[in-house]
Amino acid sequence: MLASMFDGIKAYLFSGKSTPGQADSIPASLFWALVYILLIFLGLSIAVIAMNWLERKILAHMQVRLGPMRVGPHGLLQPIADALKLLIKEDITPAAADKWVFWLAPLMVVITAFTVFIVVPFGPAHAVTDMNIGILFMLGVSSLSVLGIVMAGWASNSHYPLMGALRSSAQMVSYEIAMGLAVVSAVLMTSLNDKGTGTLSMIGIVQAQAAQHVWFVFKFFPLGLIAFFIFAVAMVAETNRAPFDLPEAESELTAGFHTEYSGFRWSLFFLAEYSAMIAVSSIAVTLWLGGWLRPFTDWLSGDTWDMVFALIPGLSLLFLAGMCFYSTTRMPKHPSFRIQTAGLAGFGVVLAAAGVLLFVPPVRAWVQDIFWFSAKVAVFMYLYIWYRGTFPRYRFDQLMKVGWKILLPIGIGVLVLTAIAGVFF
Amino acid sequence: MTDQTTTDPRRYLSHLELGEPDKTFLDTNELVINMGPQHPATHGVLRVILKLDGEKVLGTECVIGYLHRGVEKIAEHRTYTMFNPYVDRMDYVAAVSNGLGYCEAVEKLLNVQAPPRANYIRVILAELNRLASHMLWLGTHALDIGAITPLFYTFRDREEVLKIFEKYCGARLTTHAFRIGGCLYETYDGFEDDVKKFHKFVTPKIDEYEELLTTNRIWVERTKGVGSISAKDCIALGVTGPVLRASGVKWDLRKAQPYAAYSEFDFEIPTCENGDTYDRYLVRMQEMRQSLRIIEQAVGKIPDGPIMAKVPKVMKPPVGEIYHSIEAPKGELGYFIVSDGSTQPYRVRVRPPSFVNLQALDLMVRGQLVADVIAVIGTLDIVLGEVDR
Amino acid sequence: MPDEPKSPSPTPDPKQTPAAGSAAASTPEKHSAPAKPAGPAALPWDSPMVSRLKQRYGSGVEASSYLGQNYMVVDSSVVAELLRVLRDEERFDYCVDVTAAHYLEREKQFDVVWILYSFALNERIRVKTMIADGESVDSVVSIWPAANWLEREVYDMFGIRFEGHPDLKRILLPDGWKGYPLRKDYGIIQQDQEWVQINLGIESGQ
Amino acid sequence: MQPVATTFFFYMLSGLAILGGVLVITRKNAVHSALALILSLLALAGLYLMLYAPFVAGVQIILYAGGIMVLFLFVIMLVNLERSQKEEQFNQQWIAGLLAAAALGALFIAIYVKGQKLFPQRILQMPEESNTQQVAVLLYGNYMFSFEIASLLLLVAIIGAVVMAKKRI
Repeated sequence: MLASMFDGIKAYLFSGKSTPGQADSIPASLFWALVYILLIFLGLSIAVIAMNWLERKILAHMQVRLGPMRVGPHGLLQPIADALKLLIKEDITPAAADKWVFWLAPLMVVITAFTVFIVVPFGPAHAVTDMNIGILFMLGVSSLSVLGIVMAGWASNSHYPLMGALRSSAQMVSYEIAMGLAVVSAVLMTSLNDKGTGTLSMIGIVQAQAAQHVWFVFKFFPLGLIAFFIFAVAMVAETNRAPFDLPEAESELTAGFHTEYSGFRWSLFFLAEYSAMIAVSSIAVTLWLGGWLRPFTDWLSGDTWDMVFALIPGLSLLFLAGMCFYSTTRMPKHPSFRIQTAGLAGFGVVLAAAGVLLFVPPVRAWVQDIFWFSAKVAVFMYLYIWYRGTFPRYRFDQLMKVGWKILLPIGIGVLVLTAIAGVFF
Repeated sequence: MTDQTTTDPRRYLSHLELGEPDKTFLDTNELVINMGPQHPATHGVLRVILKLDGEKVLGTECVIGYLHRGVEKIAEHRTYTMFNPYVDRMDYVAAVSNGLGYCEAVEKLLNVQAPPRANYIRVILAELNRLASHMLWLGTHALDIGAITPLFYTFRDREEVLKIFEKYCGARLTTHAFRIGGCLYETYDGFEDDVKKFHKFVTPKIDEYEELLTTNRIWVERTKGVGSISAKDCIALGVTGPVLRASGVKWDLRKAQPYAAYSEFDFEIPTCENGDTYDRYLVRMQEMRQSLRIIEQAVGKIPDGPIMAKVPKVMKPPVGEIYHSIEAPKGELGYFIVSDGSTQPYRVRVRPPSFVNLQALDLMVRGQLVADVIAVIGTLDIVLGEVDR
Repeated sequence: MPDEPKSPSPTPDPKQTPAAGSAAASTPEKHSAPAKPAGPAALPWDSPMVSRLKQRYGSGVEASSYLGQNYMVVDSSVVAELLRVLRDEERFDYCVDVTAAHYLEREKQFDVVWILYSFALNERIRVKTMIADGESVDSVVSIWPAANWLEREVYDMFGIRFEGHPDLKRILLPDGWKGYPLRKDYGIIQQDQEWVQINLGIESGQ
Repeated sequence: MQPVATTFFFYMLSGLAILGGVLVITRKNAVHSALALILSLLALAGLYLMLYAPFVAGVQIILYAGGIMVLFLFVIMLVNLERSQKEEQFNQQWIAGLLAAAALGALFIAIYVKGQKLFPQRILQMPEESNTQQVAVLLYGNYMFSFEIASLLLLVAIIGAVVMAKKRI
């Protein structure tokens, strides 16, 4: 059943350059698209839950403390507890708030955060659809999330969330330009292959990198790297994270735009922030780090290396399972912890089973792309948390100065140089 | 019957001749806002009224007194020894220094000298206290500017200092460690190696803080050139302690007018030039290292002998008045005691460094941005218990 | 910068001089026990600076030193000018503290004390003047800006007005508070009933 | 290649666009009308997608909905409009408005019915390849010169804005 499902998707995707719904019959492709959308939703919420746990634990260990340990073994059930708490908490609408806009704002932010995933290519065949304006669509939708934030600030009808909303939207608008320039220079590199015409579609970009046997981050050596660096900085600012998280900084005067929200609506903003982080990192991975391509396809080519790399997904899951079993031995012996140790051991077993399953050849081949793509995105997620642990906060004017006076000129410079380099090499 | 809460904040700023923000069609109204008294970044109950032109601060006015307990009035109804614990409650972060200042002032009044062993113990505990106070300052200051991690590092190390205090005098924060005439408790056995172990433990830790912040680009950008104050202004405004030294004045009471056993140790006084938040950060980091140096020397050669001078049980200092001040972690902490020959002091006046340093806030913050006000309050290292007494 | 500190060793004063009622506090006999041997007395303090000041202000200045700490008792009419001279000519550029003490039984009830320090000389002196209740003193904020809040606190606690202070109002107590706590006639448990009832809404029965 | 979606999508999207338009004028609260404008702009982007102009749809979303409308909301929020919300809509000539609308509608219907030959008979053949490349080639090829003039115009506008705000910095 599994294999047939994927053939269906492949057929749907590869029946000629597909713009939405172009396959043989509308209902069939619609069905597969819906399946994929469901997969994306499921995958994303699991990623957000994992991210929530990871952030708290990694940040804690960076700060000489343990992080959540009480809810479930090593706090593994903490995210679920958080989600439940947020669901149960009372959802207050401020009295003089603009009800309709207040209700719409979190929806707007979440919709934009999720629609970005339509074009994210988890593999040559694994994407909801392959729009030929992939990148343009992603930038457009991510610019819409500014509206959600501005609406949230306005609707709470109090002075500080409004100022916070204006500040964060000003920040997002100004970093969008730097981001756009970096993206353009990456897209420019795609057009330098033999066919001569570049492509905006995400799958096309990764295929271009495969065709040119180089990841764009290493192409025209310093240029690719600089463009990647600009994007990496701009994406952190775009999602209001780490050094650029001024708007909801508690020690500043203006509180964030989502102060008036509570309960489930607030968790929507929370959900949207994490999915925006994942979306923006997946753009970076697709554009510069060769999407689903396994690392060192040229240096360590040859099927022995292919085999090694193919085993890595299974090995990593087994390693995690090993970690779980090791920590079960170190769990306190007190009887009240017995359930937790059992739970941890069960989790370890599940991971081990999944690990072993990944060694089965057809599954191994299938999971390669998704594994490498999500591994690279995970690296970015770790970077986000690392920034939060080490960097103090930028002041608002410094934040704008970095955006306009540093990233923008360098972005234009890199764009021009890439164009020139493209002509000569 | 007007009162701080009901009066319109603008009335507070009326006496300062502040410039009017230039009106543009976008400006709805120039902003006079309250920061505090319940604000995460004001260390305790401090209320700052800011007059803003957009983001720039035109002028500030501090409204204090929320933590006023009338310590000086209570002193007039307590005997000298009974008043000793009250002194710890003023600057609760550096309680040992408060106690040291008060005991030495009364000893001077009684014309009594504490024995050398007591002086050594006092120096060790005072320097440990300076370390703990600077660590707490660094943690909260970095937190205000956004760096979360130093807070946990500094509090973990400060815990070690508090353990030593607890072992010595039973209390961690308001220690009441000294008595008039010397120290009451003999050092517990193992005190010296505890302090030595602590010394070995903390020295690399301070480099760890430096590693995290000193060359951190955003930290430098958020602190360099912020809230700068010149040496002349410092002296005119009576600002003392690390803030004064960061502006270039090489003055420390432990060197200028040595008390306890400070004249027997060699240590430098760190200073910087342009007196901004970054220099104050550097000065305090250096001071931490100098304190460690003093502790190391002091622990090495603690003399034997009595720890308490011959002081009558019921003290009746002769009629007269004296002023004695010590170098507390925040600056010059002075006691002006007037005695009328009875067992209770006639008048005790405490000269708190935080109270006087806070005056310089208005000068340091004018023209800066709102985000810097919080950084400047942090760098002044004020404790409201001491400001309001 | 500060030269070797002049060791402020207390003046060796073995001989028991009868308690030379130092000008500071002619204490009432009633609550001190039978006169035990009084401690060190206030010795006259003369230094080139004092002589210059004496020669300029004559009777208004009376310098003495107690336990090694030099202080001057100055007539209230001439004190403002003297303080300015101290800062400008004698380089006492740091005003450590401005405080006061209240002596109920004396006819001039208040002692206003300025504690000054000179970085150049590494020396600290106290200047004292005595004023009656209701009298006011010239503010020294124009000489040392540090005195701004210090004078406000003395006003808040003692009710001594400082002429020429830019913004003389209460600093620690609420604005509407009546009474000056640090005066001797202000009971320790006495509170401003009216303010407490109005603002905190509690019947402040002690 | 038959058109991408059923007529249902066409009517839904244009209905949304019209609804947005109507809301823009009837809403008293400025922010509500701005949001309604965004709704109609996005519906328009959907229509472009149906006409196989993905590039134009993308640009529409980025520029109009993402850029210009955000600035609209900025201005609306900075200049607080409590006063204007209280006032009744003073011009009472909604009857005249209706008449004008009806006349315009009649005119359109007349053109549609009479001028059959104006409209092309056969349905436009949509290009196989995604036409973004064609747009790019045209834009930077034949119309290079006019493209540069337009960007010059924008530059002038930006400099004007900076000079106007210069007083404040």
